[in-house]
Amino acid sequence: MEFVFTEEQQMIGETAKGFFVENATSKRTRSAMASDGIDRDLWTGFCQELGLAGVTVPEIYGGAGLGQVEFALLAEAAGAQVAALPMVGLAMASQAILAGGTDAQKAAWLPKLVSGSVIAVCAGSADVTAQGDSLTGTFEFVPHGASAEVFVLGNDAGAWIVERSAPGVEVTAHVTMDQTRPLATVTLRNAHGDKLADGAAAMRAAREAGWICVAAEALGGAQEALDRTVAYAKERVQFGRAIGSFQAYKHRLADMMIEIEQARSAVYWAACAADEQSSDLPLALHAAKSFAADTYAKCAGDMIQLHGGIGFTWEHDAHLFFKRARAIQSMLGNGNWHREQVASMILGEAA
Amino acid sequence: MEFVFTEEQQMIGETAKGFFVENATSKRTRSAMASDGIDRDLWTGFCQELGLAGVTVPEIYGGAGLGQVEFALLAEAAGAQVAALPMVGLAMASQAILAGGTDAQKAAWLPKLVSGSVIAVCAGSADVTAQGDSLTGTFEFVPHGASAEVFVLGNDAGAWIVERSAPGVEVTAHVTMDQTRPLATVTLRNAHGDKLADGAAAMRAAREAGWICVAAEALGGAQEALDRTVAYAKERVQFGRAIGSFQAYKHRLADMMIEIEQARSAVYWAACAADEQSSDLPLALHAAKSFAADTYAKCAGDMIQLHGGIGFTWEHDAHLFFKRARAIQSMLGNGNWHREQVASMILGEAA
Amino acid sequence: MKLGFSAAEEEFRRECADWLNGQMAGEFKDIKGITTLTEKAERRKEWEQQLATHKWSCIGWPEEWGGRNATLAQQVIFAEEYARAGVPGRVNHIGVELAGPTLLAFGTDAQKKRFLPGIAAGQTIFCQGFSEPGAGSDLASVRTKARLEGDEWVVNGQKIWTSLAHISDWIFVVSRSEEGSKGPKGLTFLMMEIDQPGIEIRPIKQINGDAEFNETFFADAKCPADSLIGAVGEGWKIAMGLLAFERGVSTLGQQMGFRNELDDIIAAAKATGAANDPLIRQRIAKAEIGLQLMRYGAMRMLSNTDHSKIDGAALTYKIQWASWRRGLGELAMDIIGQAGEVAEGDAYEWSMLPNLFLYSRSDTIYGGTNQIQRNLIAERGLGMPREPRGDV
Amino acid sequence: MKLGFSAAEEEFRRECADWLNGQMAGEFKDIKGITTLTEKAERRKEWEQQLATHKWSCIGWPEEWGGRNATLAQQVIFAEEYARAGVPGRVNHIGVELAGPTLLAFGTDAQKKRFLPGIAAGQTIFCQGFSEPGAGSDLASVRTKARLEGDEWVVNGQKIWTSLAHISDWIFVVSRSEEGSKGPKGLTFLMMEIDQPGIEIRPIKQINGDAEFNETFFADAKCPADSLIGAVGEGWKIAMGLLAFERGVSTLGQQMGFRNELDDIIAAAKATGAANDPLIRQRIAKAEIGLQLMRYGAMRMLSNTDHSKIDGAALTYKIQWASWRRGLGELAMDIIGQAGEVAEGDAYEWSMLPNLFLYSRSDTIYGGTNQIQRNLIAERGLGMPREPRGDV
Repeated sequence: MEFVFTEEQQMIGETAKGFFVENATSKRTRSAMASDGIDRDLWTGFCQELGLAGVTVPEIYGGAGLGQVEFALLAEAAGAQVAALPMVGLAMASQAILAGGTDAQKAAWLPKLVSGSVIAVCAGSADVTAQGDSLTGTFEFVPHGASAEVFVLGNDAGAWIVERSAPGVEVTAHVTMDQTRPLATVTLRNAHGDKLADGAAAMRAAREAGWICVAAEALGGAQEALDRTVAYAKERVQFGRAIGSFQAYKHRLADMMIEIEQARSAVYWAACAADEQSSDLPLALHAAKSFAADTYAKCAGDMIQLHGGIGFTWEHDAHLFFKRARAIQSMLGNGNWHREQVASMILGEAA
Repeated sequence: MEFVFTEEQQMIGETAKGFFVENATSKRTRSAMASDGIDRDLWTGFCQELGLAGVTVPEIYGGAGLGQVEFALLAEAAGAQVAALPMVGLAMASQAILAGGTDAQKAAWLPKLVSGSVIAVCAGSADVTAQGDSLTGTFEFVPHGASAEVFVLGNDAGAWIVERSAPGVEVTAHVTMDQTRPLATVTLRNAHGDKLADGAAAMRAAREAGWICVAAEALGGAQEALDRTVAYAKERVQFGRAIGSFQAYKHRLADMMIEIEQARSAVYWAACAADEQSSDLPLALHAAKSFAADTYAKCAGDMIQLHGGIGFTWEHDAHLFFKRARAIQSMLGNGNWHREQVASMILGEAA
Repeated sequence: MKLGFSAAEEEFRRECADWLNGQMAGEFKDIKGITTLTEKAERRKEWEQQLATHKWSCIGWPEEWGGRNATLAQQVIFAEEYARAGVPGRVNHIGVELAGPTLLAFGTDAQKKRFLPGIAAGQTIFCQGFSEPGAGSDLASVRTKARLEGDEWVVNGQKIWTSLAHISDWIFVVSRSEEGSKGPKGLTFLMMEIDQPGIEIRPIKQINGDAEFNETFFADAKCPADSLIGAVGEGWKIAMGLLAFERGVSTLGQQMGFRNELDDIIAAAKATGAANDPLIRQRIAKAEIGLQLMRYGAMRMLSNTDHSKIDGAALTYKIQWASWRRGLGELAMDIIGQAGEVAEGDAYEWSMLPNLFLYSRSDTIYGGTNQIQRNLIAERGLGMPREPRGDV
Repeated sequence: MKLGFSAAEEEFRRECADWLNGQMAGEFKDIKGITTLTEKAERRKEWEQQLATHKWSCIGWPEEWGGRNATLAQQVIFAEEYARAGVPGRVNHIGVELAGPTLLAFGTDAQKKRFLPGIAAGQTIFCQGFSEPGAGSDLASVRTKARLEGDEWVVNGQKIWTSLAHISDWIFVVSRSEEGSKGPKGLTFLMMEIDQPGIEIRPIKQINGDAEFNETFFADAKCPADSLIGAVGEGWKIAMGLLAFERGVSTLGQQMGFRNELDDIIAAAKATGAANDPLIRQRIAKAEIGLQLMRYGAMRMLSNTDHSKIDGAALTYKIQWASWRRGLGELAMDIIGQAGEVAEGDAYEWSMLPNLFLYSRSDTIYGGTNQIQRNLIAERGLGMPREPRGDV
């Protein structure tokens, strides 16, 4: 029982942090926002130069063979800069294939995903039907769906790898509030899918990885929102005083820190529980997703408020945090849904 | 359209306020708390010397023939001192008899209620059955039930006047958190009731009067909790400064005032809507009861917090406010129930 | 105390409704239902001219200035019927609600004659030059300078958050006219024409993609010597007087806008099925109650004629509506879910509810942040010690 | 990072559980399940003696002082199994958790020998003399005076909120030993025997009807010269060191108490049907999540050995649990409804959940109010300017 990072983990975290602070600049992110919400150079750098995209993928598939704790450190660092990257797609698709794919499927796709040469996303929908390997149905609100070259798509009965280029695959890009992760609608009309060996395991692994990813992003974003506001509080003067000297302002900052520290416990509890496959994993995951998302929303909202007028401008980065936070709150099950899962574990289903 | 008090109303309010500040002292209230939660001298003074107990009762029955706005002013002033009085029993029982009683019942009871010579309470229960005028069933959590000499009791089918002394009436007093309004269980076993002419109208009027009464008490209590905390903030020194000079403290006080001003609008909107029988009366009543009760709970809790350790002692009066606030929150339908009524008006019943 | 309306007032309500509905069904059909501030601005100026012609533009103003000297109840009724009829808000709301009443209270007869008819008719559009980059919530630390040169004021400096400056004709400016003065002393309140070489407007793009606010730069901007309201050095007093008008009858119009937003949310809840979710039901009920309490709070503050005492309803009104509306935006998004994050077209443009979510983040900032509001409430309303100024 | 326990640790867990369950089923059956602080105090002192005899009293202490030098994981396991077995909390928790560690860190060998065995064995019960009537949250403005007269300290003044003073044998007192000193300077930390003519204890009745707190009066109270911990004038340093122990392994024991409270609430929700109310379900889920996050926050702060950096988990822990528990009390009452306002017997005495509602109002006050906590977090954790002291 040791709830601190190992030296290796600390190093990964610091490397990732340094990388994103240096490269995921506001200017580059805004340029990605103006196109499809992916900073391609950043993605290449992350996957190839940094070589960390496959942190959770076994070495035989080109990964590092580490775990969710290490991945959470990366997502936290990327989230802190609101980096425009298909991170959640990578996390979900790679874990799905890893957990439910055949050896051939793993060998065919994981190296490509990990190297960044193929962008993958993953989505589930109850509305999709399969006749053999022919799929028909609609997947709504697929993050970075319009940029993906391959999809891992699932329903209650199974999961399939579907290539963007296959006949019958139609993707509609949407202008999305969070421009760093535009949503798309993916429609399949008798499209060919390559069925995964264990679709249920794949989708479960995808969900878990997705929750950890966005929760860690939220943690990073919330902490960065606090850090930037703290910096502003020291420099901005109103009424002849640094605004950080106003007690009400200080207390708002303290409240952010109180939430963030809990979110940090939640995210790494969940990541570590995933790596150790401990029995409280479901509780940890629902806690992490719901708590970290709410923390981020609060902190990003406070970031705007505590910056005053400037925080409400397009020019300032506060809105990037705010919109990412909102997106994380609503994606992959909203807070009430996750808490209801927790309630069901404790209280049983509602009558 | 003039949402200010008339001169007469202002005078009634000031008279009542002066009366309760002078007479409903902490010492006297605590002495009542140690017995049955009624300050008898105060009640006599209120009913007879002040002559205001019958403010809503027509003059022919010994009242003043005024309305709910005037009554709310009294309840607000009494609530501000957490006066130990059977105010809500008076409000509900007198309105029930007035709205649903025969002329004979009105003539028999209203003058006694108004003069304070008889203490009355009112309660409803779905679990009571009537065979002719013989009633059997249990009424739980009846405020000041153990002190009442006469009950107005109702179920879905009607309402009855039941005398405490009648055979088959059993009253169990309970030690209650809010000792200024102890609860009792009233059990009827084939007890004789004098049926009101229009039980439904009686119980509706009782509920409305009860909601206005406790909402107005809550408003008075919340304002007094704020006023006393403001006084403390000016005098108490910590860290070499009046604690009221700490911005976080100031803002807590401001937050109390923000809620109280809304509660004030709610209470007098509801009282005035009752007097004018306007179409938004149900909305106003649910708003007033739920909002004022929550405001009181917040302000009384803040009163403890902002007094620090002393606020947590028995010796200080803060707990009287805190317990009264809690009692008001839970009695006559809790906040969620009232808000659900509002939701039903707007959204229809939930599917 | 009386909340209902008299028969005469109900008759007045019918008169208002008939006229407004007639207009919106007839000549001004094309502007019915517009909810943004600036859409079809030119047509809306024509509409405001029409209002002025029929003496419906500023009914609370004295008759000699085109008003009807309307009672409070009449003003309430008109505001309600105006919104109910789907009439768009006033393009010149700053002129009608702030500049006009300020002129009525503090202007000379010449100034009234010069400005009021144009304001009433939507011809003289005003914006407000209070905030500065270094003094967002702190009017007393204004640094924009004004000096009298001959028969002209010459103004240099910068204002920010000048809402609607890009469609305005005039701006009222609080500037420092006394060299070396500090705080609320030495300020002067000027009315300046915007279309001049010394004034430059730069729009500020907001987080919702719109640009309703602006930066306004003054470089030797000029106005005639008699453009000042009140006396030289009385700028603080005039500005404070003006801010009090923000809590006038116009709040009722603003509330009708809130009503529309909440009604949209209720409709969305019914459409999505969220109306069956007990958590959403509670929040909608709270929102409804909150809106009603704003209405009755406004009634209290408008009915109040005793200005010798602190008016708690008025003092707490700003933070109340701003916080309420911010919560409303969050409720809206929770009801519509991810669909609310997707724009309808190809542009970064938002329909009413997502826009509410984004835009309402500014409600708790402009016109005094929630933090400043709490200071004011504690200090003015409860007699707490003032926050000390620093000397940085 | 590792959250699971090793096989050896799981074996240790079985050992703990077996021994504790055996005791609670056997010789100490009569105290099993007690949740209050003082019920059957004498029997519980016997139990603490039993713990000491079997070296289970203070397993984290060094072996030479009766401990086991237990690892963090072992301490976590023991705390969990202790609570799980229904063993009552330590009567001498202030001695075991605060005085003991303080002596271990700052005491002389003689002091350790004198106090530690008695503390471990529940024979030397301690209480804490920090707060004063004029200095509730402000230790630096202590006014109780100590002067050295010959070989004795003589203490005069008053302490307040001395929890459990009425059942304690000793009190540690922070007092001003340097005449005219101000703030954190000139303070001295003394251990004083309570049973002496110069010390008077007056219980303070609380809002729940209990009297767990006291006022403690010192009128020429005395203790030998060597009763001071650290040096003369080092009282502030020792007190701050002691307060850090409040965030030690004992937090896990406290959390097990919270677990019991939440489990009671869950049971009540099932019994009343509130468990079917989606609003209650959300709040219970939030409470469960909050408790888990306290547990993992405590693990983080206990695992942390790098004391060169600010430990955010430790710094925010007090306000986190205090706010959580206050909310828990409100949740409890909302679930049990009016029944929670009625006492079971004829006395003003409260069962666990109503008592939680009342008592938890003090959680956000004692040991530094939530307001003070936020100051500390902003100032120490985020480098914000310190609140200026006044000179009133």
